[in-house]
Amino acid sequence: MDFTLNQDQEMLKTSVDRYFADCPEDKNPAEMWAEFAELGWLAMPFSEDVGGYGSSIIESCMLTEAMGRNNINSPFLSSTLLAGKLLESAPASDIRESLLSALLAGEQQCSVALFENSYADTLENLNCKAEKTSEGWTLSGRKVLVDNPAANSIIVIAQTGTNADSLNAFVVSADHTDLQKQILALMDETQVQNLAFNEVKLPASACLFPEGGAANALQMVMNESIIALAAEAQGAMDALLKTTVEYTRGRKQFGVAIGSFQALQHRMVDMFTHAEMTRAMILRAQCAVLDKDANLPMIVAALKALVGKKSRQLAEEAVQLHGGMGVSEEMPIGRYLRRIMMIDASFGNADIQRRRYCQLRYDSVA
Amino acid sequence: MDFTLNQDQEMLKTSVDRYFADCPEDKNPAEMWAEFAELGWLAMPFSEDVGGYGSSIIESCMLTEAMGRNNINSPFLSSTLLAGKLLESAPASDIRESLLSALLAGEQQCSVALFENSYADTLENLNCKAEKTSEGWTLSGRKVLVDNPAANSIIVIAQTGTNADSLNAFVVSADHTDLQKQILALMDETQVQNLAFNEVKLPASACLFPEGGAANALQMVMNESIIALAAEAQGAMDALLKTTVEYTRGRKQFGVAIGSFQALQHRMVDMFTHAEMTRAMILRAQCAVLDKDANLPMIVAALKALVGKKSRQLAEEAVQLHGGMGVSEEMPIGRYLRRIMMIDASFGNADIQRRRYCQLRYDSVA
Amino acid sequence: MHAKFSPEELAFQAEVRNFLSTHFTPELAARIHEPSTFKEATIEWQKLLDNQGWAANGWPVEHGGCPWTATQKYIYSSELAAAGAPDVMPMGIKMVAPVLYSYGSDEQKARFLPITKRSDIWWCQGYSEPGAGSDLAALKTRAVLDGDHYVVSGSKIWTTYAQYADWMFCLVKTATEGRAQQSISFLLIDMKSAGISVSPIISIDGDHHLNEVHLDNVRVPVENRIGDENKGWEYAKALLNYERTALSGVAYCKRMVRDIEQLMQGSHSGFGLSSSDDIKARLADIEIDLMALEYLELSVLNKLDKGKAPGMESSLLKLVGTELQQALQKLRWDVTGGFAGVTEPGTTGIAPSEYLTQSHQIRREYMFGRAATIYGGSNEVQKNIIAKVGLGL
Amino acid sequence: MHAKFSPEELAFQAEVRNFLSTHFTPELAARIHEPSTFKEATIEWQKLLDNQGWAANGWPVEHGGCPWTATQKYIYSSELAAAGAPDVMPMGIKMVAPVLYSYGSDEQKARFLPITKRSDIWWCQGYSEPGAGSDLAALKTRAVLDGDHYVVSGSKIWTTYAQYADWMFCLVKTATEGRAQQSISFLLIDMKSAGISVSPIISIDGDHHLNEVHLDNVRVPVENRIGDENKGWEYAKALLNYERTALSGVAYCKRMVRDIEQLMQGSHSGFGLSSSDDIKARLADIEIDLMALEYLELSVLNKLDKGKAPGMESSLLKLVGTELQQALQKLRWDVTGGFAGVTEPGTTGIAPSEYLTQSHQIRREYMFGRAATIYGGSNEVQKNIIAKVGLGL
Repeated sequence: MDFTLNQDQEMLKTSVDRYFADCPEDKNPAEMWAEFAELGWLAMPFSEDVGGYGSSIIESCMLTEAMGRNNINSPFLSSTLLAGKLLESAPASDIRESLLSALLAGEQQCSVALFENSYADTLENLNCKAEKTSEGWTLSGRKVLVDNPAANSIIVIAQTGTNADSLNAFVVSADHTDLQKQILALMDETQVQNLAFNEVKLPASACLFPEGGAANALQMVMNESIIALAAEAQGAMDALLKTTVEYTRGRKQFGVAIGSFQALQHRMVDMFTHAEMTRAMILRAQCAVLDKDANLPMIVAALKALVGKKSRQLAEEAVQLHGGMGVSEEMPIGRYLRRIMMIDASFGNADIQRRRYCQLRYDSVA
Repeated sequence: MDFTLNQDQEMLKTSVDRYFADCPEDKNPAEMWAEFAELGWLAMPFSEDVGGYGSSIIESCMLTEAMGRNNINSPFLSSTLLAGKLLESAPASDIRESLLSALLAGEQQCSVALFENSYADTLENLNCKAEKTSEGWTLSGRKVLVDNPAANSIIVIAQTGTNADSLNAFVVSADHTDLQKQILALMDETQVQNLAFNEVKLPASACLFPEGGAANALQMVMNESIIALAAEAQGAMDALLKTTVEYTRGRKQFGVAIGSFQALQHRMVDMFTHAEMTRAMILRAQCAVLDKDANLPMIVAALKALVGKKSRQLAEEAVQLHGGMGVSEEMPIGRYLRRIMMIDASFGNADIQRRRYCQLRYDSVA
Repeated sequence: MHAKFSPEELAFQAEVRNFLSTHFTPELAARIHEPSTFKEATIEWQKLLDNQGWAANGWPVEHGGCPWTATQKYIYSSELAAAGAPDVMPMGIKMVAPVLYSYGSDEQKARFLPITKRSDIWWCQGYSEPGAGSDLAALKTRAVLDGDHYVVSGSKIWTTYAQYADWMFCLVKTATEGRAQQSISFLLIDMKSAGISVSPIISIDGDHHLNEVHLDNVRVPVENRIGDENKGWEYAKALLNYERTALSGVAYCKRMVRDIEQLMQGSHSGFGLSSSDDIKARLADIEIDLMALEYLELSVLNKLDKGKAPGMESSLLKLVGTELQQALQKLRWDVTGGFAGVTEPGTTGIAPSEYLTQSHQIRREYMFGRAATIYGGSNEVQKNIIAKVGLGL
Repeated sequence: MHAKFSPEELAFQAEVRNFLSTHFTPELAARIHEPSTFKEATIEWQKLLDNQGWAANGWPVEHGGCPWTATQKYIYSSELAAAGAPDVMPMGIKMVAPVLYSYGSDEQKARFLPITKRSDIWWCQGYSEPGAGSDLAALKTRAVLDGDHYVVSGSKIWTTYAQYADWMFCLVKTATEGRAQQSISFLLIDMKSAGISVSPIISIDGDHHLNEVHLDNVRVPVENRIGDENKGWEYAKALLNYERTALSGVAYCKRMVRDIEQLMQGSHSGFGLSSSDDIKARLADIEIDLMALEYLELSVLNKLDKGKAPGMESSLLKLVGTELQQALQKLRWDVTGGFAGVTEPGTTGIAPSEYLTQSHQIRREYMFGRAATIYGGSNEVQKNIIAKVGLGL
């Protein structure tokens, strides 16, 4: 058991934290993406085989945590950690190599189209269909809440049959002419899109897992992405706690700083406890990845449930303790709250995750 | 809408409150029972037809609430409100009239044997069997947690067939030679007994509902008994809140009364809120009885769930705010907590009641 | 003791329902919800209520109020909320009017009460200031007498709908010494006066409800002062209690419960009511609390009918009511599976439409609903009041 | 970064497991649980641990402690709890011993450490007094110097197992002026001294764990004072922090989770795990918190291994750990459907036996478990510490 960072990780952490602390909220996204590429961050999580640096979930979480702390939106999670790592886990193919090299160089972005009804969907209830034809594949169905409409390519998850391992992944160019799109703005100032596939024709090469195994690969990259997402929420929680403590120390009411009221102090201690508990659970999930723990899916469900619940409680308390300032846009409290709510919703919220945890944990027992 | 007591009720309340406030905790049970009879309380809830005074759920709750407030155990609920009222709701018969007259006069006590596995049982899963024979009935099965081993007669709830209305009620004398008994002491200083019936023979007259209808009658008296039990919990909650406020006002730490700490004040406000919410819900359930509201079963499930949850939270907070005194028997805090826990458990605890509420409330919807 | 409505009460309920079904049309409801038509549609709706004699129902009968029992008031507000119809904007009819008819001069009553009742003027409330939220004693806006005018300078904050307001009722400091509570006066200020500027505060739902109002040497005629100089705090306090009793929101909560049931039956939420005991349990916990709160409110109303004044019960109703509102706003947001996070749904209709049509309302009520435990005296202040008055601590 | 155990750590785990399976017999466990044999069986168990070299594992190696890493300590206490084996009674080995080896004289060390390690004497702790719970500065027990003795008078309360104790370590006032914290000394008192009487305090589980110890002009040799006069507060404070790190109780919580799973699978509870999402959700909420708490504790241990001192982290572990313990004690009580309320099961066996056999333990741990958030510095005091030290408030 050893929870310390190695020297490279310590150094990376320092530069990541500095970069995002200095990054203005309204920074041009293309410029930021180019800087990520320049700093090597877009290649970092990939194996050296494909031109990456072979870093782990620890380094990925450093980035997302710093983004969360500084309230910065970026397609790093959806394009690099989810789509990129899914591509990497596919067997060698021309489309895989060319897309990966464009992603690692920061020349393109990619996104995974997963959900069909809402974020509450699970891999078991996906209905989007891919039919094999003589020329390739025909894709039919609907995808909703697909991250990052600026992505150049979309990896669509679809059923090719009826058995458990018939799920597969298909690369579709974002400018495919038969693709119907509906772009939605979300309250955390990101955009997503809904996509309709009405017998969209794809070449045979669009299929990423010709020999099967997409479901397992997807589950693994989803697990790691959820951990990175939790780290983003952690960053937001830490920022909210810090600003709340500072605000209550400065804000006076009835002649004294409201931070000196014991009832408010104890509530801030509860906020602190929430943040320390989620931090410990992220550590647990990271170790489960690094140690190849077979219980990873259960731990990730527990993590997402815990982070969803605690981060929202913490954010709501931050609003309350800021009083009128908390419900106005004069301070960034509301931005953090909205982002935390969208993080909770993504990949299934705390209720859904707890149910998943219960299935994995108790259904074999009872 | 009118929530005021009439003059008779106001007068009764005054005398009931005075009686129990003056009643020593270790008062001889037989003596107390004789005084109840003398004061007319054992006849009060019954119709004038059977020699009672025709009072309502309001008057019954005045008694149980005062008992709860003063931590006094009595078979009033199990013998008068549950067994007695079940007898009253049966059609005329010799056994009904003779038992009722003995109960109203305070000469005997009676108890209903309902549960078979634990308090979590529902009327739908009872298995105790009563078979009709040429001489009468043969009773087989087990009953657990039957109130008041001092009762002279036991009304056993048993299945006579397989359809929904095949439940019936049978009077068994407590000294029936074939009855096996196991007397259990409970932590609230009451006793209950488990009973085994191994082909116990009963005369035909033992059956209280020869034409059926026992299940409905039982459900109705259980509903009213649960409301009276909730009122007992209310009394205990009020007493616990009162003693906690007094204790924290007097108890000094770090040089000041701990009742002046804002964090503790806000927690006592939560206790107060719990007590006011349960009081309002008891009022709602009482009105539902008086107004013959068809939703009574759902309201009673909600009431029992609410009272179980809030009274236990309140009692646990009372222990905590009393510090070391709260976990010792130097003060009656622990007695109240134990009684509140047994009240929660009886007739199914807050979890079970909430599930019943959900069934009654949503199952037709979804 | 009984909770049933009398035949007269049932008849009144039918009358209210009938009025709502004929006058509160879906078209009017949509215009009230839409920010660009909100003001004119709200005034139109309040005039309809006034034509019926109900707009100022809480006023004394001699000024045009209704001789309703507490039960009737309960029926009225329950029916309004059940129909999704808003009550009147509180600032005029519910907040300044009681001060006017209780403490105003005959001239002031004659001048302001009728036009307030008819919704011919829109009021805003100038209490809070930057740096003085729930603590009104810390006010800094000064009013200095200059002949027959006060010259008022300072800032008011969190002023709801000041951007629409014709008049503001306002607490100002008129003395520099003595206890803070004995140095405040209650002024009515014409929003068109020179020196007033209004800057918007965007709230966390992204909408513009709130404002900061700057007063720079604004001249206010002395005749616009209500009651005596330096007694404004007393007048305002009487009114604060009123504000709180109106806040338990049981009927609004019931409407959210219905919304949630409908959303959970949708095919898209992943929270089917029939299949998931855990989500049913979450909803049931709130509903059960709500059942209790409803009777807590009814028993307070019952006491009012018997002539007893509401004490810290109004704090209790506000505390519990706002917490339940927020719990329901949260659950309703949750069961949309993320769709209530959509702020702009784009054009083509690929997404499940049943969520997108409600998304704006669900998100906005959750977000701005966070303010319910802050304004009207924060819930922490309510707890302090209950600890002091209710528990004697 | 990794959480896996090294081969050496796995070997150590196997060693502990093996020791427990051979030495902590069901017969010994039963005698420890039975009040009439509790004391002798506990001493027997501690002597077995001491023979193995583990009883005083936290002590410096030169006094007989183990050179364990934090991970080994974690493994050791996890395995003990998983086997249901009690750790040593804390008062001697864990509470007074660190004061002795840190601040005691060579004579005191030689006299007390070996017999404490061998469990030849039973200690009790005399800190709390009537009227001074978490606030040690308010102590009133006086020790007045008379030649080479202190004459001690006063009362100590909540003294765990004083009825069994041979010696008491005790905080007493040795000065009447100056700050309370600079007027307290740390004394060791022989419980057989004239003037000591012990009266039982029955706790809410109905058992006798606690006592009030009355001291009436008890003569205590000056050589039994630890360290300097009036510095006892300092010595005791260092020890309080230690007490708290031992309180998160993750392994105990895990054992309760297993109990609950078994109880819920019983046919009698009405809470079948398979059928009820709502009860699964209640258990899952606690278990998920427990998963986080386990790593919170591990990361504190990891820091200790790296030579960093624990700060307010020990308060945090105590706070969260005791709350989870209580939540599990409550759930475990609940799933027995009332049977855990049985104090005396009578003779014949009509009732479902699987509940009755565990009823005593389930009830007692719930009841006496309420004290976990009170002793060792109440959770309110822990929150004050975290607010001050952790948040700078």
